[in-house]
Amino acid sequence: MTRPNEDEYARQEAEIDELYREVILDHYRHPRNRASIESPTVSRQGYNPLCGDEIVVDLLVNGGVVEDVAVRGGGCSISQSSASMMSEAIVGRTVDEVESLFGGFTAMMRGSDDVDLDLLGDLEALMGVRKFPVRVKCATLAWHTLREALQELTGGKA
Amino acid sequence: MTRPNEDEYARQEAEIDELYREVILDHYRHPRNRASIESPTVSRQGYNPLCGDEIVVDLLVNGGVVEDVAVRGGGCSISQSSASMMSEAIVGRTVDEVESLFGGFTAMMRGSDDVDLDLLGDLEALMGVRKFPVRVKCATLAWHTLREALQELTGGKA
Amino acid sequence: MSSQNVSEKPTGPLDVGRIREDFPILGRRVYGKPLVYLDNAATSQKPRQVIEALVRYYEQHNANIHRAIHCLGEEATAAYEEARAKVARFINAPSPECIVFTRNTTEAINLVAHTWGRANVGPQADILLTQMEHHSNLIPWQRLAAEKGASLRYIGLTNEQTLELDGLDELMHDRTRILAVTHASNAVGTINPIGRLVKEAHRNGTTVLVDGAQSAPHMPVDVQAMDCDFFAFSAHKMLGPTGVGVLYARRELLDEMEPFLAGGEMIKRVTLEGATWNDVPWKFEAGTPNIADVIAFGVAIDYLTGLGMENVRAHEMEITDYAMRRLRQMEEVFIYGPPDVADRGGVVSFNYPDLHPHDIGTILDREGVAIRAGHHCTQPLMRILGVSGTARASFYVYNTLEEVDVLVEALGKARAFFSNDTP
Amino acid sequence: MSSQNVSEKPTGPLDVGRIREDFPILGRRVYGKPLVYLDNAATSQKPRQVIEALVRYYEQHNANIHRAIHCLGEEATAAYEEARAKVARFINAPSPECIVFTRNTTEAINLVAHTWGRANVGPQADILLTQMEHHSNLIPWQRLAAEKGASLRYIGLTNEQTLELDGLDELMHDRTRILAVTHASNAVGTINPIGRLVKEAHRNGTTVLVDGAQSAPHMPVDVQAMDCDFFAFSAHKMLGPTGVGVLYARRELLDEMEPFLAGGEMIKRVTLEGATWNDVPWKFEAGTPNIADVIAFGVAIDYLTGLGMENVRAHEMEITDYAMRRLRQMEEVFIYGPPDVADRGGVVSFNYPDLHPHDIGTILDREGVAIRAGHHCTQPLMRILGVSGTARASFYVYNTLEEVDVLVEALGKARAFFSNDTP
Ligand SMILES: Cc1ncc(COP(=O)(O)O)c(C=O)c1O
Ligand SMILES: Cc1ncc(COP(=O)(O)O)c(C=O)c1O
Repeated sequence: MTRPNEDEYARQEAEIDELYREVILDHYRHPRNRASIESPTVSRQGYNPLCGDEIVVDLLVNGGVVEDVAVRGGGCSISQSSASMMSEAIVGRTVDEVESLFGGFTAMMRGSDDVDLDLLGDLEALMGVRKFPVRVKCATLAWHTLREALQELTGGKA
Repeated sequence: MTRPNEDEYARQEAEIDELYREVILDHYRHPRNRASIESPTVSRQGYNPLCGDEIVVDLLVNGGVVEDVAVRGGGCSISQSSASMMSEAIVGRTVDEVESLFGGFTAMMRGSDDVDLDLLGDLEALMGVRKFPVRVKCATLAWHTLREALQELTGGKA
Repeated sequence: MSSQNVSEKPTGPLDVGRIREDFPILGRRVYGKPLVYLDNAATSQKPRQVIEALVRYYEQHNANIHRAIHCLGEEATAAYEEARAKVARFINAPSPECIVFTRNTTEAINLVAHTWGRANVGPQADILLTQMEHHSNLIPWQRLAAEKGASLRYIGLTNEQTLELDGLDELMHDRTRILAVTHASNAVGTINPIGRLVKEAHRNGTTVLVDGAQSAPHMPVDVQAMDCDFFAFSAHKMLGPTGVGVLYARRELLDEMEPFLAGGEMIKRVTLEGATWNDVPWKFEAGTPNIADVIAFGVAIDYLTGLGMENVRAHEMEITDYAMRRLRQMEEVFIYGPPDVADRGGVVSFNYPDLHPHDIGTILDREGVAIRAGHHCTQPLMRILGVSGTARASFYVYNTLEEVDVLVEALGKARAFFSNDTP
Repeated sequence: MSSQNVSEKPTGPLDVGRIREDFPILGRRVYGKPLVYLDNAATSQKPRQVIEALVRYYEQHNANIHRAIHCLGEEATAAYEEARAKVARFINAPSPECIVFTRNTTEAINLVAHTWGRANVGPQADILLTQMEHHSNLIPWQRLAAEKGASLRYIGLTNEQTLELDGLDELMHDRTRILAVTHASNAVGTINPIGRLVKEAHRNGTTVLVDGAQSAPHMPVDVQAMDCDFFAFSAHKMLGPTGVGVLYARRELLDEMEPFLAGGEMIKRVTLEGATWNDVPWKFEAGTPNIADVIAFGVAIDYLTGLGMENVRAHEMEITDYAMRRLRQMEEVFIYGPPDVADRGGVVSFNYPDLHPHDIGTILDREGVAIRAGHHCTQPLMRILGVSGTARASFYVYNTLEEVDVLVEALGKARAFFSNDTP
């Protein structure tokens, strides 16, 4: 808690650019998988008390594999792009793989050093968010909602 | 609330001597009217929540005149001497006169400039107490108890 | 534009250049840019006089109060009670005994709901609120209603987020035990017609609590003229330290209310079986109070009184007017609340149709501009507005028109940054 | 003996000369005499590190927390939550989520009585206290008992003001819902055998609240080793600012408890009809917290940790031992509490047979010596001792053996001043 010096400012500027990386802005401007699924296996609503944003995750799961996903709702660029990126990342994955992704992504957001970045792929673009503690909840909203959906599906344990 | 200078110290020293004037110490060492009255017209208990002291005031009132008074209980030098001085001041007075004394004494304790010191006589010795806000309640305990006794006597209004 | 060097001539009712020199934090830079602090409705900054009062207290007078017979204790007690008297004068309360110190506005309102509320609100009663209340003036009443089986009623809003007073007759009647209403909205800026509401309420025997968190810091307040029964506000929003709130109440109400918290200080006599209560206001101040901060709050009040609350209000009207004019010139920006600055405090809440307040906030932050983005603890109001939140700039005595320019320019950058047109 | 110039070599576990230099107030004079501050059980003095933390916060970081998306808000939030983590480590709580910030010990205990108490104490229940409790750990339970029709039971005292544990079996049984007991007595110094009491209580399914107001500042505390369910203490008694208290509770208890105060910050989702609560510990922190003072309290904890709580305890035992030996040499002085310093904290409470504590206090004050005189918010205990109050000297890290000498000398003067022998 001491006053930042000029070097610090340069670092902070860089952080902003890291927060809003091009891939994030792209997902924000052109979100993937926004359409709802007609008869989802499970559908779940999520809520971010900080900003009041709501999100809905629909899943179509067959034989333990996420065959389709849709994410709807309003939100900031971080929550929207995170939801979009998540939807791309999980389609075609098994429930177990999605669970590992959830674990890896939330660990990255908590600032853990011990995260398998290969596993996360494009999701790594959101790493910059962890420098902005209030925004972390934006980035994880879709993921927590997804996980609750999966827990509902598997009856409490996913 | 600024740090007192040396002059201030001298003033404060003087205040202590004013607080414990000889007449006060005399009443403390030789309290008057301590014995209880056998069949008082009214008797009242008082309590100082600050220090936990208790006091009992017995009054013998006849034809609107305080014929006898007794004050018992423990307390600090200020409350004991004030009770003793009060007992001397009110014996032989009418209830109305006592009421004026009460008014004058408590006004003096509140720091009022508009007090008839002639009326108060010896009680003026307690004037130094008002420089010590926490001790004011010690000095007025007996008086408030007395007044409650009189109010009881006159049915609520004294 | 470092605040330390601002020496423009005073043009408005306040000599802002001079005022800014009293606020050390205004010399701070954020991301290399001068701090433009426009989050005053959340909490205000503190002048050095207030900070120095804390230092002076801890370096020279610190002691526990009310029961000490030593010199420090007497000094601290006198200063603490003097602060109470200052607060009373500031809102024109009839006497210092009507002033209870709490932690914040929220605790002050909870105190009323717990003590007065539990004793006076029964199953047949109505509790009347408005749709623009801060959660702190909403949830205590919801809980009371749930506990007592009382009914909640809400005064609705017009399209300009002022209170819809047509039909008030139907909402306010002899079973309406309390009206709890904010003096000024923290979310959209609306100033409510408290005088009229109190008159209406008292005609029905309804007690009135006014949430003054956004009025006491920004305009002259006279609780006797207003004739309200309770008035609550927070020191930290008016140049004072965190950790101090105020509950004003009419003396008769305080006298008859049960204590809230119990413990040291608020008692007269205690036995193993039970206790009797101290006189008001101390009956409501259990345990060691926030002595240092209360004393420093007294200094904040001195500072505001020195400026003059009429001048504070005039300055904020000027700056709000300017901000609204500048924002109206921007494409797409939608401003909430009444259009006339005379009807609003120094809060400007706005939205873009397709830009999320959080994103605006983050980009503005990068430009040194601190605003608030979100629901402002008024989720029901946001739902009525059909948004999850708004971006909010809120002003105080040290803000300048130039800072509004910085805000507007930064908004332009945010707009461009997130524009769909850019690749 | 100005503290600024003391440079004696450290003889005991603490380098007191050096410590004193950190406390600006110790350079103060009272009635021309150097201040000898022996009222630490009421509130402690503050080192410049703590005062500077307040200044730094207000000059550089001040903002409201948890919902801000600007730089100051993030800095303030991080510092506030870091202070919570420091408190957790200081008492070895399993995680920061077990730490709720309140105004003081009194509020912490009231919080438990209002929320846990109302939900868990019924008409058949017993509430078990001791006869040495501070009013703050007495009246909340008396009120709860009265409201619920529960019964109050008291653990009595021996002639040395230790707990009478013979017959504890009869007092503690399966209807005893809670035992609320002080860790160390503020009035007579006794340290209670919490470990044994907790074991006994938990065997009966009794929940235990420990009032740590006089232990956390003075000795190592490990809530997990102690195994208590609730633990409450105040920052202002341990080098921290006024206005901050701590409630530690086992996580499961916090999770199941209803909120206490309601308003901003403690909610998840609010509609016009009702609300859902935030996670612990924020569920219990309604409204703007005392941000600056919590952060400065974190610095006070750093300071104490730097000294080492084992050393603090050893220093106080040394000084208490010396004070008791000196006082025992004085004629007529009667000292309360257990004779062995190992069984007591840094509090020495005493009386003369015919000298009122208030008079002692006033004369000592004139000599620069600040002690407390009165019932110490333990009126029932005073009644048991058969006195209206006692004189109490209480020590802390900056007190010296020389200051005890000044105390003893001043007592001699007081004795002489009021002696009946003098004319
Ligand atoms: C044992 C004990 N419990 C509770 C308290 C109350 O502390 P506070 O006044 O900070 O609430 C005190 C302090 O006076 C105390 O000594
Ligand atoms: C209108 C209004 N009421 C109540 C509050 C709550 O104030 P505090 O957080 O100081 O309790 C606020 C501040 O956020 C407010 O703006």
